[in-house]
Amino acid sequence: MRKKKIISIIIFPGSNCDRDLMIAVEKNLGIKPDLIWHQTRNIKKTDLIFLPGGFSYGDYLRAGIIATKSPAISEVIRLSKKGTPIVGICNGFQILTECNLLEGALLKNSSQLFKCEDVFLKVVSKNKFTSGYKKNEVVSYPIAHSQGNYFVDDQKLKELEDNEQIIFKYTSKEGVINNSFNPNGSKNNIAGIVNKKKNVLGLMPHPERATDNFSSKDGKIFFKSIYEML
Amino acid sequence: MNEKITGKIIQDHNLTKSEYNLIKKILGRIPNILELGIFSVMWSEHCSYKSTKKWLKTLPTKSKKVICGPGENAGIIDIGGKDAIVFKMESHNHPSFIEPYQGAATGVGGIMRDVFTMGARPIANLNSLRFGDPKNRKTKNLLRGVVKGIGDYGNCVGIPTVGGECFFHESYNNNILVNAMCVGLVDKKKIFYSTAKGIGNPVIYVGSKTGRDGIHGATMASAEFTDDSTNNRPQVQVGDPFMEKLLLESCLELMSHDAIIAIQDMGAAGLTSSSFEMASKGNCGVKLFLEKVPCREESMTPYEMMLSETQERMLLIIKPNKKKLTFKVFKKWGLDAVEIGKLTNTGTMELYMKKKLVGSLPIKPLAESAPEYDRPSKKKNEVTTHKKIGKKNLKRTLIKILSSPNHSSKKWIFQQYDSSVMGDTILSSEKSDAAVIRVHGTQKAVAITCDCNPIYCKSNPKIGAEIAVAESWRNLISTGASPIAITDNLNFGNPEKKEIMYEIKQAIKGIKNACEKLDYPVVSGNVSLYNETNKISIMPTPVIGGVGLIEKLENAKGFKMIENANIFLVGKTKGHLELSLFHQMYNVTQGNPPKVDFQKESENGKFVKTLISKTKGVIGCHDLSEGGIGLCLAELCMSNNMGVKINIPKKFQSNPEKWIFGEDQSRYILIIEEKFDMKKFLNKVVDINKIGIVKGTCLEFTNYFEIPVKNLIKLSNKWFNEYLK
Amino acid sequence: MIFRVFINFKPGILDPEAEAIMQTIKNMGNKSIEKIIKGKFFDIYVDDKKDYFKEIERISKNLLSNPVIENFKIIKKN
Amino acid sequence: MIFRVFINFKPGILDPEAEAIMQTIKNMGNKSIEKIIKGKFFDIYVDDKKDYFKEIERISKNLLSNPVIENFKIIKKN
Ligand SMILES: Nc1ncnc2c1ncn2[C@@H]1O[C@H](COP(=O)(O)OP(=O)(O)O)[C@@H](O)[C@H]1O
Ligand SMILES: [Mg+2]
Repeated sequence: MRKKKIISIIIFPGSNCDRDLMIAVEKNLGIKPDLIWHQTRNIKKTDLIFLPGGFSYGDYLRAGIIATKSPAISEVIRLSKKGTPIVGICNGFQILTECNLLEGALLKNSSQLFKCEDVFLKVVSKNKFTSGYKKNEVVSYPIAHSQGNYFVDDQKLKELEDNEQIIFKYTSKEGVINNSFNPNGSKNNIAGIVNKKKNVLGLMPHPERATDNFSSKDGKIFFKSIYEML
Repeated sequence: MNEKITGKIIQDHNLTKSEYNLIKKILGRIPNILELGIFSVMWSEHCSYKSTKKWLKTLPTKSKKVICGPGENAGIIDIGGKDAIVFKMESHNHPSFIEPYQGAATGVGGIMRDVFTMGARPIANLNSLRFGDPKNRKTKNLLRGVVKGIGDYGNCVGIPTVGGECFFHESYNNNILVNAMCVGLVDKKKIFYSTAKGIGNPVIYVGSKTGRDGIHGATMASAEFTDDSTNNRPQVQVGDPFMEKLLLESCLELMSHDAIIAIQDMGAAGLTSSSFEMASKGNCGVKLFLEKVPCREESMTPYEMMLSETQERMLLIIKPNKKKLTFKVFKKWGLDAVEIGKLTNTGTMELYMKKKLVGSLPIKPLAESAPEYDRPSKKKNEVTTHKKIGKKNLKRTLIKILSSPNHSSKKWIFQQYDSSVMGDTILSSEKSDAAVIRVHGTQKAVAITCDCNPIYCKSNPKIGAEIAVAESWRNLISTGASPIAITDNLNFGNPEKKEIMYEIKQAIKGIKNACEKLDYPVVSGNVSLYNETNKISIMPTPVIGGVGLIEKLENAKGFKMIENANIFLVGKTKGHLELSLFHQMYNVTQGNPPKVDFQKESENGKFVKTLISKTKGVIGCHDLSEGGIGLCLAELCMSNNMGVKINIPKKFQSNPEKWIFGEDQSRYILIIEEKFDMKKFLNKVVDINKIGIVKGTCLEFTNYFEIPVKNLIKLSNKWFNEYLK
Repeated sequence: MIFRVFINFKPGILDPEAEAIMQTIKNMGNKSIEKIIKGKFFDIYVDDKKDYFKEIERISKNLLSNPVIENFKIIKKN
Repeated sequence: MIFRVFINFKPGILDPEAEAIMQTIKNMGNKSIEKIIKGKFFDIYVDDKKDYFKEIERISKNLLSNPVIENFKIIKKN
């Protein structure tokens, strides 16, 4: 038996995928996560932190920006520097770019419209967050966002590529990566990246919504990989 | 404040002379302007239902499953165990025409508050939309704004929007309809009502600060439009979905403690209607100290405070010893709650501003003596000339239907809605006849749908309304649900016109009849009248929202097909083409809608429901409605990207259009497992016939025509994409 | 020639976003802030052949702003 | 005192909204339009006790704009 691990989910006013995430963690990892209120000034012990999807602070000004000013995010930044794994999904990804834990920015979708649909993703680099997938495996998760259009300048993009920091790209079912399978205008179809140290992951699609018998089950392996890395 | 009440002021408040006289009689004096304003909103059509109350009372509202019928913020039904479902539909038609984005958004916000006010967590939103002719210059912007408004609001709050309908017709050119439905889940033992109780108990205000938004919104919603009503600008209400989310979470948290005696959202007519309704139900009085009302703008008058329709506000009566706890919970969510008054035993609404009594109104008489009209009605004399329609190319007709605004894919719309948040959406738009939402943490699910075919209603409001009810019932059956109850949203023109009043009365009669026959009561609803501009009225549009229970989630059915499955048709086909899509495609718009035989409806429904829930044979199911068998099969093919081979029965081989496009009621298409032996289940009362199999890549009517499914998909996605490019 | 069109909410219209930004600024430590008004602007570049003011006005009213809830103001830049 | 902060996209960042507006204006018949730049502004009202320029600068950088994609400019209004 392994020692019980601690998984934390930060909850902001306006988070709305916190419950879905909590259930996916419980079901797939057998761990009841700690729910951390955004005003917490001291996150004591945690083996991994999730930033859930939703509309923290109504997504006013820019999605994710206001959340970066909360006490809990200072803690997330501190812990990330110590190597604690951090995963931001959707709004969580937006928060991570806004507080500079991840490169780039998430602009409004090129269509200017919110988009909810099942998309295919290619796992273009493997790392501990995705250890359960084969390299270049195509998986299906839903997306639901209006600001998922990932932008990064060309020099940084090259760095991301050279360091294998790009994890997920939008693709066709067959694995073709091009404009017609890009749901939001994201640079190079990027859907998820990690930081240089590879302990911070951000992704727009929702693996926690792909773990049910009635949806795609591809998210289960994502959570299994997380279980393995703890 | 001491403004003299002139005839003009009375008229501006949409009060008639006799209504004003009644006010004077109730008060025993002349009202001041504040009091007059309060009467006017309380007695507006929107709040008092004065033209329809008499008829609404005739609707069946009870059954073994009904926990709470009309009269509260929303209706409640029992779905077994500790669970109950709260639901209602409401319109935001006029505001959405003036400002589509905000109007639709605040409509969604309002209906969600009606649901969570009762202690329920909203689990699904639906919407029923009617727009004008796509070629009308306003339509595109209205469509864009409304859809974005609905999406942005529900998405932000984190409630999945899972279904609805969208229909274009020139009669809605200047009166679009935006009806929003919300469904919530509540623990039967933790339902909250709006009856104020306990003399001395504090009245608590929480939510957005009051601004000058929507003053007279309730009276506006009851007044006919003229073109210059677009100048009624400052009335626009802006929605704040983030505030709604905070209210939702904080109210549900407070409800888990034993603190709340009564709670009500401030909807139409804001502080006025919420405080009057709560006090009236509890037979008590209220003292409000208006200077305590949180205001967004400076120097707001009592009149403005009482009539403001600022969104995202709630009014609570709490236990006095739970005040601290109440403030603490709201504070946690960043909300300022304020005590703005107390309950009294006087039966009077006493309004104070800085210690001065500025208004005093008897609550019960004001609420209970609201005028109730039995308006005259008369059937419109129409000479119907039945145009004959010659032989038409079947394939081309189907293509025409699929590329028409009303029957092309609504993907552009529903992709803007987050349909999967909360993790319990099993089936949503274009995957089934009704949305299927799991009851959180259980193996049960609810099925939800909303429907209305205004073309039928225009020709015969009674039968049209019956069909709307029957169709919603059928939609629920198709998913494997037992239909339980409905909510309705009655959208009509000006009730002061005899022909319109006739439509209203007939439609209510139709709903009544259908609901009684199907044991499918009405538990909540809404009426929206005066939907006309420059004397042109909308088509009668009684939208029906139905809710049913799927006892075992794994039995839920959608549009699924598998290769080699058999295709069965349930129900009798006569080939009713009058008012069908087939006729509409050739601009023949006269005739009668098909009749519903409720005996058959019931038998066929029970048969399908039993087959789905008691056997493993059913793979998918789709009810038949507009467009008949042809459109139904096309939808099944597109949803699965698979083909079917269909044999038209001998009887119809000389007029196949009747079989393919006839719109006879009470019918379903079943996709049945290849090896499943149907014989055992055939009975004498239900017509059931095998019509084909799932095979290939085309929709094929053997010996007649075929279309590759990939072309169908392309055609179906075409209209919206081109229109909104 | 450049026209700059400013657009913001009419006074009295609820602006929850401005409210949230102000609250955040306060939380970040600045207490001297009294009010925030939020708006958008468009810089419209046109040729110098004639004065397009009237035309820009029409565009501002019919396209750039939502006259139901917003006001606009046009200035000519250099 | 009022500070007005202007924020707009850095050059090189595609702005489909501005693009779409320009297209619409062209379709509406105006051919003299060369370019459109879209941005937002904030009017920040503070007391007159001291000069808050430095502070507004900090707020603009850390909150109002995202330096990865946006530039800002501050002007003092009367
Ligand atoms: N057409 C209708 N059918 C059944 N019930 C209705 C209908 N219209 C209104 N009601 C009921 O009347 C009550 C008042 O409705 P309404 O004024 O819309 O509430 P709210 O104050 O929340 O806007 C509610 O209980 C509603 O369910
Ligand atoms: Mg209500």
